[in-house]
Amino acid sequence: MENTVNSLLPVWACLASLLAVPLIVIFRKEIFLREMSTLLAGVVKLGFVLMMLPIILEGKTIVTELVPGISGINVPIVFRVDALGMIFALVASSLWIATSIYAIGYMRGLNEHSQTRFFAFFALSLSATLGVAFAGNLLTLYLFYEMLSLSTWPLVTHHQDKEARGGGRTYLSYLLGTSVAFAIPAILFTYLKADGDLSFSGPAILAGSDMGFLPAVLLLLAFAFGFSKAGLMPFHSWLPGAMVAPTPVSALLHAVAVVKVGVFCVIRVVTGVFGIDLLGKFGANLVLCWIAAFTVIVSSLIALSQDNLKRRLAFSTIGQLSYIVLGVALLHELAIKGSVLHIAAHAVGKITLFFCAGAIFVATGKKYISQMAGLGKQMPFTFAAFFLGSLGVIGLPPSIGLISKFHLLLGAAEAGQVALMVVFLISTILNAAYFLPISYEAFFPKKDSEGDLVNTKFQWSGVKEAPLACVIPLCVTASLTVGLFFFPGLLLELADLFVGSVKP
Amino acid sequence: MAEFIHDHIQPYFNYWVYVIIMMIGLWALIAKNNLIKKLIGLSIFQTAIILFYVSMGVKDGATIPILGHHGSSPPASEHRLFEDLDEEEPKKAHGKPVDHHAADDEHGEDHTHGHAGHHKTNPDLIANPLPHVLMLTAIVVGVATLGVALAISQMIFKEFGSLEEDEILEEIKASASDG
Amino acid sequence: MVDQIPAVLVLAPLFGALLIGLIGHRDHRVCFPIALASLSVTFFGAIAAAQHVFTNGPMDYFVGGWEKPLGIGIHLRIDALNALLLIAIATVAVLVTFFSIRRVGEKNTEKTHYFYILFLLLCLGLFGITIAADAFNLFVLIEVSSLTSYGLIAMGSSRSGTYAAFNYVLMGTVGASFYLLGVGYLYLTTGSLNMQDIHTILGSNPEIAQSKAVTIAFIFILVGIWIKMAFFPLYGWLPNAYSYSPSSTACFLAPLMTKISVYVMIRVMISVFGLEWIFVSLGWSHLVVWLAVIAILAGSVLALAQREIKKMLCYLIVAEVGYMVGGAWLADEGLWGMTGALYHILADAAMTLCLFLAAGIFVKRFRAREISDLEGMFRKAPWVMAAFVIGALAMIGVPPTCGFFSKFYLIRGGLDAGHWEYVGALLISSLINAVLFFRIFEIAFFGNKPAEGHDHSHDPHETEELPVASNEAPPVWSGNLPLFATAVIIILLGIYNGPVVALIRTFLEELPIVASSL
Amino acid sequence: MIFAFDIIILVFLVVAALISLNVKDLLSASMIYGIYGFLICLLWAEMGAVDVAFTEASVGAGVSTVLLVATVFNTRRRSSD
Amino acid sequence: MLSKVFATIAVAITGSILLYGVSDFPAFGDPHSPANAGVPGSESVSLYFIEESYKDTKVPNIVTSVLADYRGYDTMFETVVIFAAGMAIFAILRVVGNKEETAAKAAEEDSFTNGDHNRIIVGTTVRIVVPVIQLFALYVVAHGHHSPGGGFQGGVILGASFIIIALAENLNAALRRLSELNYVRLAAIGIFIYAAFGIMAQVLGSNFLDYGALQPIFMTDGPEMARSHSMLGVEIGVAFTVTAIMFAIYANLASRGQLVKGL
Repeated sequence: MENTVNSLLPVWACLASLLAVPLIVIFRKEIFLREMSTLLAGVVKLGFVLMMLPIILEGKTIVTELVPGISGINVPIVFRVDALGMIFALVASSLWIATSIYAIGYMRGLNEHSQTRFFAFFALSLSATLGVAFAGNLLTLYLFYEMLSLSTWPLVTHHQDKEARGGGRTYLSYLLGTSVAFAIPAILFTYLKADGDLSFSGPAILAGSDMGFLPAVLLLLAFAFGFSKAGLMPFHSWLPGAMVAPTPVSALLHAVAVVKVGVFCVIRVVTGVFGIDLLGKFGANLVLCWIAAFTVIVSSLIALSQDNLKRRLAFSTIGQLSYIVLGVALLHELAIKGSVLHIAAHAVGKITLFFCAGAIFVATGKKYISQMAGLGKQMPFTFAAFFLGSLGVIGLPPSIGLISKFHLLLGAAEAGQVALMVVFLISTILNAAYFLPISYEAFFPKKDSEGDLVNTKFQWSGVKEAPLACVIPLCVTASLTVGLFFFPGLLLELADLFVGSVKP
Repeated sequence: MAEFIHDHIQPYFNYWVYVIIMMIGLWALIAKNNLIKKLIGLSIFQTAIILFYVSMGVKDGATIPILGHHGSSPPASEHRLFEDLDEEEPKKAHGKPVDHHAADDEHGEDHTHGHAGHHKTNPDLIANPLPHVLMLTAIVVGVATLGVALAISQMIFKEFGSLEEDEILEEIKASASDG
Repeated sequence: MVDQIPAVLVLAPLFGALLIGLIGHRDHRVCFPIALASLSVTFFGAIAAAQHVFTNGPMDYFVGGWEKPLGIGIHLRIDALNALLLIAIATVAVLVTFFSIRRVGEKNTEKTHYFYILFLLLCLGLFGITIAADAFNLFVLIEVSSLTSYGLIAMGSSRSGTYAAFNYVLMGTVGASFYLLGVGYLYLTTGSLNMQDIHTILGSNPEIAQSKAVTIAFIFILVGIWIKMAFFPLYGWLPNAYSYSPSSTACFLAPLMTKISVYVMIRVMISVFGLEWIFVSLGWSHLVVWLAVIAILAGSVLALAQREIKKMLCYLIVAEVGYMVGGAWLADEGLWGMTGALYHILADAAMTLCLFLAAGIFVKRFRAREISDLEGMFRKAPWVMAAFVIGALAMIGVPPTCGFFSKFYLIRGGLDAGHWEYVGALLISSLINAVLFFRIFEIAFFGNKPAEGHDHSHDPHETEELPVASNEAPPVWSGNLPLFATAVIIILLGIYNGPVVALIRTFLEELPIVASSL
Repeated sequence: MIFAFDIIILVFLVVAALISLNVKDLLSASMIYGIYGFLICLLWAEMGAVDVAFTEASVGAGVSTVLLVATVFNTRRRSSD
Repeated sequence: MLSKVFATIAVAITGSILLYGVSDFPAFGDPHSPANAGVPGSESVSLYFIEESYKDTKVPNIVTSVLADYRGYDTMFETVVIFAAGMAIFAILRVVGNKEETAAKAAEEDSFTNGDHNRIIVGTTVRIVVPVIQLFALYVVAHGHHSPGGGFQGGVILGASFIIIALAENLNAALRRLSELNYVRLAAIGIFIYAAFGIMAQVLGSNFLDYGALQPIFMTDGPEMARSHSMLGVEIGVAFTVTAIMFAIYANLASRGQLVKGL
């Protein structure tokens, strides 16, 4: 059905950051070289991904068999790059470069310990992320999924204090626990049902199977909860817990890599394992829809009540992830397209927000929103970027968020799910309610009658912008949020390609 | 009762006793408190298995598995004290010309019996050698195990000053709670 | 030349041991080269044998040339079932030989050569067990391996170790005696000791196969082997015996002894009684699988309760044995459970070796015996810890390590056979293992947190060699080399599970049971 | 083999085993174990297993007893059971 | 107490299973039981031994021929078991003490007349008896082809003769005749002899332990006599190992691994 290209490019793209690990370790004493090797790996990686782009745009897929499978015995480990994987890889690898620069600034700014370990595992987790993006079958997907969980643990617990310990514990127990308890049985069930074929190429794995409503729903839920990186409630609390990590980690991993891997897996499951036909036949998708909708609303409400900026961002992330899940679960072309776009849109938007949060922390050491009033004057770039990022996440023009949310809304409408449409709208309002005041307060703090700040504790004299290495990336990602609104062509094309390939 | 003994105990007497001895050994092995006693129990346990094997290879009225000593057919029944008990068996043993010998005769000259100058080996009259061979090995293994176990129990005595299991366990417990 | 390999496999370690016996007392430094040389011969022999088996089919070797009628002489056989195992044993043996350099007899080198003699004889025993096709010969070789392992465990034992060794002797002897008794019952009913011969006789004489004596023979052989492999209710001897023994000994015994016993069980099931007889006419599959479930859960939970690293690993072995026994007894139509069990023998050997090597290094270099002693180990010995992590991940069952794939096949078998309890136990034990090992990682990771603001990343891992190092301490490479090799093996075995399993399947698919439905 | 002889030895065997296990003096226990060994050796001979009997006489009755005695001498002679 | 309950349960279960099986056995002493005559339709191994072993090996003692030839591989490992047990005991018990002290003690107890006068009678008797015992042991080894006995039994008796010396005089007296170094070597050499016969067969192009292939070496008429001769050689090897290890086990156990004084 599809024309495939055999190429080692996906392997190289994946290896680029993996090979950086030994380099980073070797140069553990030469800080400059160590950081350069991180950056270099990022650039090389992006280069490889970009080299694959034209092929994908032609409508072809790239397939590489890493470990050959023997029919009837084992499942091969295969890379297969399609439009969806391409979008994800593009997002991840380009944002990695930004994050690396940011991380260098951040870690230097705070004079953190164990930086070598930090960069090494950072590179490792990026490899895992690309592995997920390029996974050609369910087993490969799972393999890199787990690799990501494990390689990010040292990052989450980087501070090695009591809080980090607790956060790390929650992080791993949720991710590993759900994957062992739900994902593995689900994969095995699929494996048995599909007679040993777990490949994503061709029609969906279970497309032709005779499955009742209940098994289908249970399997779907097992997958959705098993890949708990997607943050569906009630298996979401690892995400706020993981916020103990240094900000670059939160930024890249918990706005881009890890959580997106979760939703990416859900998209793969819905489109590649079940297929739109099978799910649509029973309406099994609606169960997932409502869980996602519930998560969207509840997480937004929780986010409203959070004062810790990073925690607020975390709950916001949970909600945004459920948008994507919801979109794909609607099974409507436009909604899926919206989901795919939202991966990119949310990634750029949220990473900007996290960068800003980190920059504020580096500059002032403040973590709580209530302490940030009036900071806008001292850190104009940061807060301007924060504003743009919030726009992107809320879905207001001029930001790429508008395009994706628009597609999602349209999809919900066309699918005839008015109630879900309302959910989208309500949550957008909530998003606005918890993001916009932050920027507003920063620039226009409440003043009493004499023109002084209400809260005299915060006299921001002497506070300056964070180091340049922190500010530049956040400006770049903020401008990306806006830029993609004006030039969304590439993303739209890729999303269309993907939707075309899964269309019933 | 007598009938039961005749049918079930008497033909299997050796097997019954082997089970009894084995159980005595096993019981001592688990329940005895003294390590040396345990080892004696272990040895008894092992000899029971040997008894079982050797009993398997016994043939009524047969002689030892060495040719040229008594290799010809001895009048098997002369040893019998309980003639009535197993009168079936010897008849079978004597009466049936064993077919395996047809093959021997074809060979013409018979190596087997050239040695002591008798004519034919009736395999029913020679005890089965295979269990004997196996048990030679088992005995050797048994004594080897006993030696190693005794060496270990000497070490235990050196460490704990006792060979009583309960005392040793108490010592271990005490030292565990100390450290 | 190739056809002599079965004999060479056992003769090479034998001659190594004899040579050390003759000249080893003069200078203990000759022991290691001799041991390494003889084990290398075996290693290449095993590879050559495997190659031969997978291209030309099973190798039969009749010692003394007594081929016909079957059973008068001793029959050795290498087929697809044991060829892979031979390579595994040889690999572990060679790696542990490296590990044992200057680790044994540190107090007085006078006993070093005894260690190597016993070690080589133990290898010999394991090779012999693997290739034996004669039920009684198997017993003799089980005794060779048992006696040597008694000696090895007792020789360096601590205070409570001697008592553990004594219990091990008792249990081991009872196990072997039960096996011998079972063989006796088989001989009583079939008149043969050759496995192949017994199999044919049982197959062609249903009235013998259905007799009580054969069933009892099976029970006793099974229970005997279960004692040897520390299967659930009979596991009591293992944790103490292994955890108190010297590192080099534990590193060799832990990966192999139980696994070999599992192999013996599978061999007896397949080659002596036949799966059809066991699963169809006996039909105890459910019972044994339930026992295995209890074994898995009990082993995991008990492991969770331990404070000592080695003891914890020992209880994990108990759980792993449950995996394998359960897998072998799943009786699913495609024998995927059996496949998983056989693959898990190899996988588990690798991961247990890895973990025990790491534990041995911790004890030796850092005096870290308890889990709490591991504080900050990621910083003190990052590489050792990395290998430990790989082993642990395999134990948990994270891809792409071999532990994941073996569980995958086992679960597949469980699902096929409808043994949900077994599948559940596997998953639960994976979770428990995860908790167990992440607790260790946490301790090792969080241990001594460096002061804020000070970049410790410049620390080279020179701290890896702590002040313990003296002239007599084993060289660092002798511990690290086998450790890293094992870690790599774990990954490779996992990634290339397909070919390995394909080889196992070639054997299993020829069994009649696969064709007929159960 | 002679059935009556067989029975007599077997009965003695059981008795010897029981005594050996129940004597409190370990030295006596070892010696009675030696007697047990000789009885069983007699039994082998009676069953036609002469080689086994020979081995049992030298090993089971001879060396095993000596080894037991050697250990008892080096440890403690009294036993609680 | 708990162990007694447990023991009773274990014994009850095992015993009842075993007794349950007994009723199914072929009657005791039945020459046609499967163990003795095979099952119908397949050739009986034990009948083969009884009928053919003399033809194959020219050894009248069937047990010896089966032990050393047909199942020679087992017997080799049986010897290895002994060897391993010896090594295990050394590894466990052997205390490497102060050599000078050992020598001093040895000198002190040099003469059996020293001190304990009761030993005169015993010692003298033993001195007379031991050569006879050793001669008998050699006879047992050599005559294993024709009568009960063989390398193992002979070896045990030979080892026992050293044990007697140790018992009657003291351990050092016995160790002077067979020192620690020598008995380890002797044990190794014994198995080496055994294996060498097997290897020679391999070198001559046959399977391991195929004594028939040694015909050119022994220059016999047929493979049968070669087997017979090789068996004798093998038995001698077994006797070496067993002698050495039996004595060594005793020496270590009796002296708690110090190899001085003894009991």
